[in-house]
Amino acid sequence: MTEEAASIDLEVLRYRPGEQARLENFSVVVAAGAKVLDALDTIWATQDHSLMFRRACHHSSCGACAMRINGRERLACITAMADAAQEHHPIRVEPLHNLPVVGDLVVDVAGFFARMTASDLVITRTAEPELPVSVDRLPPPLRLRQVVVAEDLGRFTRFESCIECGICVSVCPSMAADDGFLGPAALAGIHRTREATRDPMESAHLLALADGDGGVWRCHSSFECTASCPQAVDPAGRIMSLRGQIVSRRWGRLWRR
Amino acid sequence: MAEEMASGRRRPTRWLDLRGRHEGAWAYALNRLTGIGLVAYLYVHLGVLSLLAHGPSTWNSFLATSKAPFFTALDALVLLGVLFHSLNGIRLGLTGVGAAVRWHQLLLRSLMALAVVLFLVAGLLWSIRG
Amino acid sequence: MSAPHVVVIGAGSTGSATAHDLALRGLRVTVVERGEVASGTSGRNHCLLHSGGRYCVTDQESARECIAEARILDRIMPDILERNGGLFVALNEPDLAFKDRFMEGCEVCGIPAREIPIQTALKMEPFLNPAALAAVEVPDGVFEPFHFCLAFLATAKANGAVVRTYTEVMELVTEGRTVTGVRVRDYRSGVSATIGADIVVNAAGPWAGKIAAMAALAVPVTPTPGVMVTMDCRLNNMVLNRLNRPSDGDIIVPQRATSIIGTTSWVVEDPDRIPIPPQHVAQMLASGQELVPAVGQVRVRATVAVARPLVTKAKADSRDVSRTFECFDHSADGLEGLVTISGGKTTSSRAMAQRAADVVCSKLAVPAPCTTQATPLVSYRSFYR
Amino acid sequence: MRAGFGVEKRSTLSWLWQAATGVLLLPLLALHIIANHFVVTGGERNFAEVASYLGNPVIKVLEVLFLVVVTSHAMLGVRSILFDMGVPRRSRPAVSWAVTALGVVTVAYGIWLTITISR
Repeated sequence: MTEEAASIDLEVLRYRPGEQARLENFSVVVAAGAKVLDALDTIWATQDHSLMFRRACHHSSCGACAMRINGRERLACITAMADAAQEHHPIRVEPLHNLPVVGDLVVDVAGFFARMTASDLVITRTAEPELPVSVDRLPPPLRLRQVVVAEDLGRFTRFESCIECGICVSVCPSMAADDGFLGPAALAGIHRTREATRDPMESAHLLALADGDGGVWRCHSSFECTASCPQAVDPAGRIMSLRGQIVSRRWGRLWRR
Repeated sequence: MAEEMASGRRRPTRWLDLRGRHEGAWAYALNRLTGIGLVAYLYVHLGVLSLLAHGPSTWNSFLATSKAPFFTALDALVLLGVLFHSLNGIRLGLTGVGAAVRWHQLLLRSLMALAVVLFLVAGLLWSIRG
Repeated sequence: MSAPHVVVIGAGSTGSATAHDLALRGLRVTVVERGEVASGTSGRNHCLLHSGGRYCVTDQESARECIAEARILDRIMPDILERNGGLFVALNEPDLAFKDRFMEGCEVCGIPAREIPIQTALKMEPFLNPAALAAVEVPDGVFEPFHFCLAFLATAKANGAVVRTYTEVMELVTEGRTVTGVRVRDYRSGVSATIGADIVVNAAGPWAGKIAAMAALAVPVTPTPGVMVTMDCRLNNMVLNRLNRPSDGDIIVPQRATSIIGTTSWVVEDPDRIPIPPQHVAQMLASGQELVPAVGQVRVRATVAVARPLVTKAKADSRDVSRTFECFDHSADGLEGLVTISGGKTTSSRAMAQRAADVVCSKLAVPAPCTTQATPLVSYRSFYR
Repeated sequence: MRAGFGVEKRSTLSWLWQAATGVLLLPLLALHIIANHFVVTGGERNFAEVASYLGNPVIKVLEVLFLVVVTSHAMLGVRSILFDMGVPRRSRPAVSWAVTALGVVTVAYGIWLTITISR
């Protein structure tokens, strides 16, 4: 690949409530190494201020720019234009599924955030004895060094890996079908909160929520959330783990009766 | 479509849209399709068995027609559906209570391989049984 | 009589905090923002919650402001901060020579700083350059800029403020020599409308000059971009700084699963179009490796260039411009009803908001005092409702 | 009540039932298929063979058990799909009743058929 800037074509879903959705074509000159979000920023700045899309941090920690790129849910800020252009021509950019579209690529995350609130997930927590998420991505020699970190880190805190981007909500087949479903992120949040909380009432309430009508039993085990999560949160694994906790608790109750 | 986008209303058939999805979603959709197919087959099967209530001659003459290749193909299809649905069900049951979650992909692939083997064995038995 | 109405232009950290402050004082507030919350400079932030250590030698006014504000933010938004502290690390003799001045500066500014044995530092930061000579710990922290702004705005909304995103200011509406509102284009509906205001607060960051220009005014705000390089994994627990005067590529801020190396500094005309100079990226990676050699072994996840709104004083070199903020009441320029608040950094945005709201309230003869330093913010999640 | 997400669980036991019937189906279905279609000449039992097969009381019990289990698994599955297809929450009890009724009718018919044939 050259260092030269190149012109790349995109088709972006344009939509306003009450109107027909359509794909609009844009050609944009971006630098080598540019991300899809850079291209949208450039379109916005040079061609069309009415293009609506969410963006903030541009480095994958805020979760605002989750969208479907070539039919797959991704964070636009870390999806390379060059890669996306090789997959599909022109690069297709659409909003997330399973959330109301406010305009163009912007989805209304109110219902999603309400679910996250129900999960009681606080974004800061005590650090675990390894640096989260990055652990799988570290090259092996660095991972060895990581073991040392295990000692004496009780005082450190970490932001949760979950950036509340909504990708798991968009890919989830159960979410597509059932709007009472809490969804992968919130259920993973419940699992996380239960790991962290020392309040037995809180813990019991959250397990009851996970066992409720909108809870873990609505999941159909497609594992799409885990496969698509940009932050390696593993919502499906956490949902399954919650099921295990629920089943063992019920089993225990059965015999105590 | 526009109205659906604005309301974020769920599309009940979206689980069938597998573009960009991973194998787990394929397994989910196939599980559902085979499930629907097998329920339909259950009633067809029960309907056919009602011929038994009409006495030996009705049943035995039906048996003669059921040897046609069309019915054999249908049987093979049902067997494929049964194998997929039950072996995938093993995966769902295991992962669904928190077991083998980490190996769910390997599990799926192994079980699918087993389904193919069982299907071939069944075919072999079928053909040598005469 | 209903409360005066203030329009705040910009939903970055300054505008968000200003809206919160004004709403808390009982004013009616409307925030207009042309994109998403924090879609400009504030979002593309280095995420550093300054203890003030970075400025304790070169700019003690800033340093004092930082430590005071960091402590306030710790009280009002504890849930969305990582308070893991920061290390200032000496890698060579000149760094080591700077240490005494640094410790003295911290003491003068009231920043708790203590030197820790290098072995301890390496235990806390296993990827730190093992050849480091000395390490000083200060109470730096990390925030996530999007949630930072959302939390201020969510609280403002809870107190009655209206936030209109995807709504761009096209012109300032004036009657004689008084700004009486803004003409906006709402991109959701495609409709243009006028929003009346008793006072308009220009909190447009590096775009403040463009807003002021709508009223044929000039504000001394210079868009000064910096480049940040985000690595594909997190290599540090705490903020890692070079123990020396602030310069290019001397700080690595951890953020969730990443580490962000920053930053450079130059000046541009148009903050909407900032090319990323490849040599700046190379420079970040090179100096990042001096602090954390492992930087050379992991991939880059993202590179970002974004314009800071620096309030220029007489000096020319952008690095020497003061990091503190200014609030301009344009009645001094002969135009009533417009206040510009600019400069500063995210850590100081609450203090900036207090200054702007003080100016607004004194102009409107609203006696309410600022209470933001003691008012915990509501959850950022309640912004979207 | 937080953000409107309740903890009521009208349908949460259904997953466990689905799994339990699924597990039971594995041996029962294998028996049913092998006994009726693989160990038999020609792949189908003629009328006399069917009658004698079902005349065995153990087989009769197992086949009826199979019928009950397969029907409940099927009805739970149908109900789950209907729920996913957007049956509103307040209509769900009606759907549950409907599939239960269908299941009962199906099983009753099957038992009647079994008795009729083996008589």
